[in-house]
Amino acid sequence: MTAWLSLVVWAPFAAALVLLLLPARASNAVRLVAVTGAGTSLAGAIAVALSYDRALGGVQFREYQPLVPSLGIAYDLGVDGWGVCLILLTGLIIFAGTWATWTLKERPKEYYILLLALVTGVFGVFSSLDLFLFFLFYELAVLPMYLLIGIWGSSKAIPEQGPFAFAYRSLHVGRKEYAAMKLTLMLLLGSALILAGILTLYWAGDGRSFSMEDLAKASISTSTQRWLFPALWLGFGTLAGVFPFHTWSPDGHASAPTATSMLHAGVLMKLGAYGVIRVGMVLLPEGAQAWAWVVGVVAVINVVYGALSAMRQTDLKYIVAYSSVSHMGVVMLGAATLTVDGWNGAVFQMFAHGIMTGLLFALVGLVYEKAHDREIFRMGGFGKVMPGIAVAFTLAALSSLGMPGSSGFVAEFLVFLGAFRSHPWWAVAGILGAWITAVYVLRAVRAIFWGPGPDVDRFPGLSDARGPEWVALYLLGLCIALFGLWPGLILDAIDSTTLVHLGRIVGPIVAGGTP
Amino acid sequence: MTPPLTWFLLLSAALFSVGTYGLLTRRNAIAILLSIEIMANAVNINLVAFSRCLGDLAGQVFTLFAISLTVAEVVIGLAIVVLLYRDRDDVRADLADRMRG
Amino acid sequence: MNVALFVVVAAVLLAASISVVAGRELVRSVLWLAVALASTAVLFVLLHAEFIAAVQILLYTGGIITLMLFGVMLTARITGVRIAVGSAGRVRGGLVAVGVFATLAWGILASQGTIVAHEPLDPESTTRLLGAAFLTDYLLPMEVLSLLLLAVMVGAIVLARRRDPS
Amino acid sequence: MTALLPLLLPLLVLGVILLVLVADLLLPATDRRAVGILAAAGVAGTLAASLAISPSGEAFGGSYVMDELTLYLDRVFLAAAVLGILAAIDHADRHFPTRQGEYYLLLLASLAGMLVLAGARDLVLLVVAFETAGMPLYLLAALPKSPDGRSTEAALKYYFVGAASTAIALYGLSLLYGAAGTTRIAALGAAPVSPLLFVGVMATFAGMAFKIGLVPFHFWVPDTYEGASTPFVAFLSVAPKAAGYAALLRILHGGLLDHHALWLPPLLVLSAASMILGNVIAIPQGNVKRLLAGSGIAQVGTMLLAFAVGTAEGVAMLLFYLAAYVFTNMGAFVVQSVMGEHAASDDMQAYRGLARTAPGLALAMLLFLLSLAGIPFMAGFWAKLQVFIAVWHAHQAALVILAAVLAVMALFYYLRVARAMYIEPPPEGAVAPVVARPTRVALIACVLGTVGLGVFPEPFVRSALDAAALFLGQ
Amino acid sequence: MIPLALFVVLGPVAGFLLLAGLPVLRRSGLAAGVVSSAVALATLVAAIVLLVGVEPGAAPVIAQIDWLPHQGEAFARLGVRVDGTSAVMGAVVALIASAVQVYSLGYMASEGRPSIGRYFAWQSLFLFSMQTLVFAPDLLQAFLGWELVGLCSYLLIGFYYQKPSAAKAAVKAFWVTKFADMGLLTGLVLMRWQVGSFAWEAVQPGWTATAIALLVFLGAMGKSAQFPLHVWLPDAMEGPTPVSALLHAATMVAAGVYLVVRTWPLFEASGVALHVVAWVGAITVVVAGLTAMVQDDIKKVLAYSTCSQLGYMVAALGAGSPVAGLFHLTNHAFFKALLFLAAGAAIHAVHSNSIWEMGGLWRSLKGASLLFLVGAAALIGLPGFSGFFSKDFALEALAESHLWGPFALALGGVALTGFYVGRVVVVAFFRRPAKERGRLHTPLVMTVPMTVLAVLAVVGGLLGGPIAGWLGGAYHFHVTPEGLTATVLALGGLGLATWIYGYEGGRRLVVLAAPAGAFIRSGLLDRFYETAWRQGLLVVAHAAGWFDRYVVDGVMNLVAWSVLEGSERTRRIQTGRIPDYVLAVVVAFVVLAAWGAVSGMSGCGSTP
Repeated sequence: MTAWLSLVVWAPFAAALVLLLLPARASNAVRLVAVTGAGTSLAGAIAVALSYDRALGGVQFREYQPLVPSLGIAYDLGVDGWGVCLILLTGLIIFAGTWATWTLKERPKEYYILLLALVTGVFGVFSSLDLFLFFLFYELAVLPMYLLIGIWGSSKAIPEQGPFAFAYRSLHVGRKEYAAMKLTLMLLLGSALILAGILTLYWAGDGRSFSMEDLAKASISTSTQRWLFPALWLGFGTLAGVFPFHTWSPDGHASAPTATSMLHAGVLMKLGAYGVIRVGMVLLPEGAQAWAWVVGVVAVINVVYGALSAMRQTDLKYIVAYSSVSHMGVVMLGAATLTVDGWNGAVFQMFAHGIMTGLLFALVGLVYEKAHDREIFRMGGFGKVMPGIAVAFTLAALSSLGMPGSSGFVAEFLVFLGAFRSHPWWAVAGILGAWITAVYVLRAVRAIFWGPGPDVDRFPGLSDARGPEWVALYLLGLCIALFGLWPGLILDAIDSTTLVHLGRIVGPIVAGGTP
Repeated sequence: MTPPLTWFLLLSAALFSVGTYGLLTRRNAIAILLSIEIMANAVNINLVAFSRCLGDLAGQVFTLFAISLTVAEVVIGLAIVVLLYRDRDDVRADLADRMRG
Repeated sequence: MNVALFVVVAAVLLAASISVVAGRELVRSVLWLAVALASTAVLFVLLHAEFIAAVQILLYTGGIITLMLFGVMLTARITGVRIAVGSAGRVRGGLVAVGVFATLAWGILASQGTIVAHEPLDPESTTRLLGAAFLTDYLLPMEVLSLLLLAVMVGAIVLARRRDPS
Repeated sequence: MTALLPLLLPLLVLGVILLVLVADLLLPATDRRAVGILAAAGVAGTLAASLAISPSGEAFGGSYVMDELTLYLDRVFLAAAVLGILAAIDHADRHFPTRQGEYYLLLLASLAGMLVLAGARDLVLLVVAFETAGMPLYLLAALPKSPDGRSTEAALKYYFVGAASTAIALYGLSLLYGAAGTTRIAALGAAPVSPLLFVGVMATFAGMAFKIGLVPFHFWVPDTYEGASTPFVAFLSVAPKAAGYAALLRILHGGLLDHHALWLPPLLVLSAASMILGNVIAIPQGNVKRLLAGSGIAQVGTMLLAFAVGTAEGVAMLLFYLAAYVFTNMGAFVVQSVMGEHAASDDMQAYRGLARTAPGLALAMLLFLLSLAGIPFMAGFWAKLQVFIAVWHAHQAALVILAAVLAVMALFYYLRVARAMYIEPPPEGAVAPVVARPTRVALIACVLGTVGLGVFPEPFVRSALDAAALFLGQ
Repeated sequence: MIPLALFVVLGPVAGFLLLAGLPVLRRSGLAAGVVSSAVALATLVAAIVLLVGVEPGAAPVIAQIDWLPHQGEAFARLGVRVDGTSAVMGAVVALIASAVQVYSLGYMASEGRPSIGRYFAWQSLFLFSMQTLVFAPDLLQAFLGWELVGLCSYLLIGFYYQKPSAAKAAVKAFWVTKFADMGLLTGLVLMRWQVGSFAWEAVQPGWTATAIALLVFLGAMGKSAQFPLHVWLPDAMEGPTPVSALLHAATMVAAGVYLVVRTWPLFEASGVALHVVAWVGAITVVVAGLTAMVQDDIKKVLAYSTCSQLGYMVAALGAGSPVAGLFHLTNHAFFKALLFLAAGAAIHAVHSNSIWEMGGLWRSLKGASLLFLVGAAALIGLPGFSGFFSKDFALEALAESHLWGPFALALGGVALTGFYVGRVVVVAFFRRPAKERGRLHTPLVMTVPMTVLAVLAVVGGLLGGPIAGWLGGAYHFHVTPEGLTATVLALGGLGLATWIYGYEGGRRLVVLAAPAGAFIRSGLLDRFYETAWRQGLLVVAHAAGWFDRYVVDGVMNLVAWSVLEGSERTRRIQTGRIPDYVLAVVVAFVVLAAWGAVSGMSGCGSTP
């Protein structure tokens, strides 16, 4: 069996290496190599998704090779239902992302190199079974962000108010360097916590190996689990945008260039959530159960608080960024319910939200590129001039508010089902959050695309999407509709894996049992 | 009967602290070198006293090496002080504070 | 008898050291240092370390003092007026010095009994044994020391000379 | 003759010293560059020899031993020396051509001292070797005689703090000798525990901690690094620290490991203080050399953590950390020496837009910075990780978390340099800095070392573990 | 049976995909309209054949495919269910939709080519969503159809997206209905856990039945514009008139009623729910009736009239008779669609919505006026017209269920209906026009569907029996006291209106009633929602956003700032002066020595 996973993981990295050799001037060749890199991993991801045996379930496409035997670290790749779904998501987003940056003029070579390195990290995380390899790829996924935002980002003046205004002046809040630095430091603080967590896990499993399967079998004392789970939850949660540590996400995404924020909001935040569930909950069952209600409550805060904050923003990128925080709350809510529906919903929401945010950020990038403005109330009537973008934006907006027929609905519906089972008022709060999302999302659509025609003198070069830009729109738009109508394509793979993992926490679940 | 070991140790400790006092308060670089000499001297007394008490020769060997090390140190000190004098026409130690923070 | 001698020499030594440290005039301080070193030599004799005393006199009093005098002359303006030697932060220095002495004294007094006294070597043979030791057990430190002295000499000369030969 | 086999490496260095002296005499005053190359070649040969030979036991009645630990440390010293000399060739030839012969002499003398120190099992030999390693560095700091007087001021500060510490160290050693009755370090353990013994231990530690640059003996570090010539600082920032740790290993681990519980707490306090204050010093710095000085103090704090736990694993990880630190820190200083030369100032602004004017140099510096910060795929990551594991294993979890958080905080100032290089645009008409051939060789070696240890740390970890296990007799 | 149903449901979506997928077709103007209308008509035929094929009382035929897995096998399925109710409703929807689409060929002719394509694409999508809702085998698929219908209403209301008022109306409609849908979704989720499945018949007596029923009804209130969630319907008139006819008269707003009919076992199991439904229906009848009296825009009058008539259907349901509800629903669909289309023709001709400007249409627009009058008669419930039978049946049900409060309100409503319909008819058709107009002409493609609807508006009454049969109930016309009083009241209202607006004497009375009119027109409820939105949600959002940026973020920045300031300040301890450095060394030495001495003391004498 060919090493599919290694192909998927290392294809972008190989492309990045090839790019290193290319002269910076050959911009078309650079773009071509980048796209082929992303394309191969997408093709690999699709192949993996299709040939993944749903009935058999469990981990497939296994590749094992010892790396640092003295510490028990091995190059151990393998994909279960969740991994398949998330790898497919990453493949889609990176492919769309490389096309979306077609018109980047400033230093495209370095940009693509960093982007491809970042995505290699993400692929690696989703497909690695060795906890240490997981952490190495995790770091690789987080680091390029600093340069990506720092060099190609865009700044936005944040007025200094509030109790700590004096700190804002000295830190130049709102500038892209501030956002890049804040993002990197917070994520790495999270990763420091994760490293501590992983090491404790390593010893709790009598320090022989880092592989998740052995650690899952090792019996870790309840008291250790009780304090270790919050550490892992907050460590990974920082990246997943868990409530008090989410503040890097709006600044980071708003300052990042298009493809970076597509990749970051679309995929990297799922890394955090995947980490919490796969490493936090699955390996620490008692810990998960003890802290489930805290995770749930914070998730609910995330949903409602994120939605409300998004409503206040008038900058398009900040609206989408805050909506990501809110939707990641839905993911964490699903995870906190510890029910089959909840987990299915959580993983599917990662997938659905990834595509939806990817599309939204691609569109935001396009609008910004053409209108050079992000304040939604200054724009208006763009629908007449750019119908294609308007339709795509509305589709993504509908998916984010959970319109049936879009993948967003299926995910949120499953999460609400699971949430209702464990804590009814969580589900109600989540549904309220969905409604608030509907309010600010459609308000944005109305402000930008509807209303009297665009005033040409303020926005001269308005036009619909051109050539390569359509790829991202069509690809992701179709996915939203496709997985909205037939979620089964991915959902049954997720379901089979949920049974296995959840079984560790709430006792064995017989297939087809009571809800 | 020679005085007990403790007296010598106390004397050496006293000398050592006098040397420290000189080290901390003296502004002239060469005066500081003198203080360091006194501290080294205290060490030597210590060593010889121990050698005598323990009846072991190593102490005296140590003393000889200590003396020569201190000599080497003073040589370096003077060389640098000469350089300082040539730059600043004065050898006050606390003059040299242009690099800080 | 030895005790009385020790007390006298110790007193002289302490007085000389204090005046070196607290003296107002640099050259006088150097001279007081010479007195202190000399009295240490006497102490060594008291401790039956005659060879060390000889080295002390020869090396310290002879070498170091002359070096210091040269240093003083090189770095003081030719006018020959008394070179004032100020001192700053006396209180701070004094406090710390007392602290040092207190700690060390406390350390010494607290561990009175631990060091067991052996019968001392007979003084005549120490010098011969010393010579033997330098060439057998402690040959390596001797060689390393010689390398150090060579390097220091070369370095000091290069630093102190006014013009580089070129 | 075979009795001297254990001393092969110091003798080889002695040979190189003689070669340098002779070459310095014979070569015309104007063209002394060859001396540097000769010195570099000599030390490189010694390094090759050190890689080839295996431990060859004791000499001089056990006062010197060439065991795994000594060999490992010797390799570290020799590597640092080669890189130091290579980096200095161009700099010395430009700034103090007439004195460059003496520069290499002093450096090699210090190297010889370190090689002997690594294997010293006798207090007298240890202190002499320690001083031989230390004293030439004062002179080296002053050698450039920089017109603005900064090198003299740097040397002066370094000297006075050094002299005070040496006096304290000697006093400590005298007490140790008194308490233990012999100068053999191995017998130190047998000495009855008394306040005097531990005052001696602490005094010795204080005396030697100055050379490592631990807080509160660190005050000279930023000023000396700023004033002295950068290639020398590259050597100064690594080799003496390793020498300091070698001495302390011999005394505390070699001699007093049985009283580990007694000397552990002060060391933990110092390591925490160093980590915290090191970062605090580095954060506001605009001058890259002072920034790296601060970062050095923090790194040394982390090393002390591994040293203090007193387990074989801790010592091994300290050794590995030193190896990684040689390539990473020296690399960073070599790049800084090139930039300092190019922009005639050590300010961070010199790095603006370097990624575009000199991508290779910028990438190298980025690698070194990331390795210092402990980012995966770099030597620094494994070093920090292994130390964390060892310390965690020795039940010092709180300190590990503190170290981890400070490592993230450290990323702040490392990334500030990266930002200057990659994000800020180059000033108009900025031209790529010219990198002399020997400096380029040194840089490439550092990059290979940093990335090599980062991607494939296994062999180095293995040899460090063996060295430590055998040394502690476990 | 099943293939027919599948065609009825999936036909329109094929049309939609054709139009959406092929830009060339979409931009071809009326050709797109023809394609979409053809598909609609085809589904109408299929629906009628289906309706005929269903024997009353037969077991429902269900075909489903798996949709969402749970623990290995599917708990959620999609498919079609054909039984009496769904066939009837399917036929009605298909009929109205085809009529409107054909009518639109004429009405939308003047629009730009791409927007016509867009219009018909969304019309097909709407038909598909409605049919999914109608033929849904369980509440889950009904919810999917329900939401898609809401989406189509948002798109169609906002057809003239250039107009800011239309944009606002579309979004308002969506938000209000989505707000109500929250209730439906919660009900759905509650049903999953309490009852185990979403099937229509699944009922678990006790509090769960009441809870689910009320939640479903909350959803229905939003879509069927019941008080207090009816505020979006008048604004929805911003959309083109055919859209108002289709969605906001016949099909979409009726979805709520249909849903209640579908989940009848739930409502039957809980008495409380029925009472609530009855009262809400009755109140809506009166409130909407009163507001309709003072509207000047003909479409707004018809909108409020729809609200009021929906109130009747809901009240009938509350009275415990789904047959009455459904019967009135079908009749109402015919005559209200007719009224809207006729009004559309009038507006099309007069180019203004205000009834005062229409004046004297009777003479200039003979055909449309006649059709409008037929619709008006059916609306008022004049004997012989369909409205009479179904409204009478509803009143009868209310009387039998002894819900005297709602019954009284319903009767009052009849009078109000008579009055406002009379007002519109008199003012718009029989008063002297402000300015003379020649004979106006409505194109054939618009009059044909209207005539079909007119016929049904008259004949509709006869459908009572068959509908009851399909629903398993019984109905045969008989004169009832309620029916008589209702007719009297209706005629009274009509007479009053003609007197007031037809003759001089009445005008003085109008001046007297002006303040009441102004008060009602001011729309107390609208202002309440406005403030709720402005003061409530926006302020909370503002606070949350501010809190996030300046407190949560502020703390983060404060920590960063304090670290920077701290390190800047501690930099000063590096004085650069040698005595300080040496002092540090010596002090450290003293501390360490003391520490050593202490630890030495503690370990004293313990030779290892």
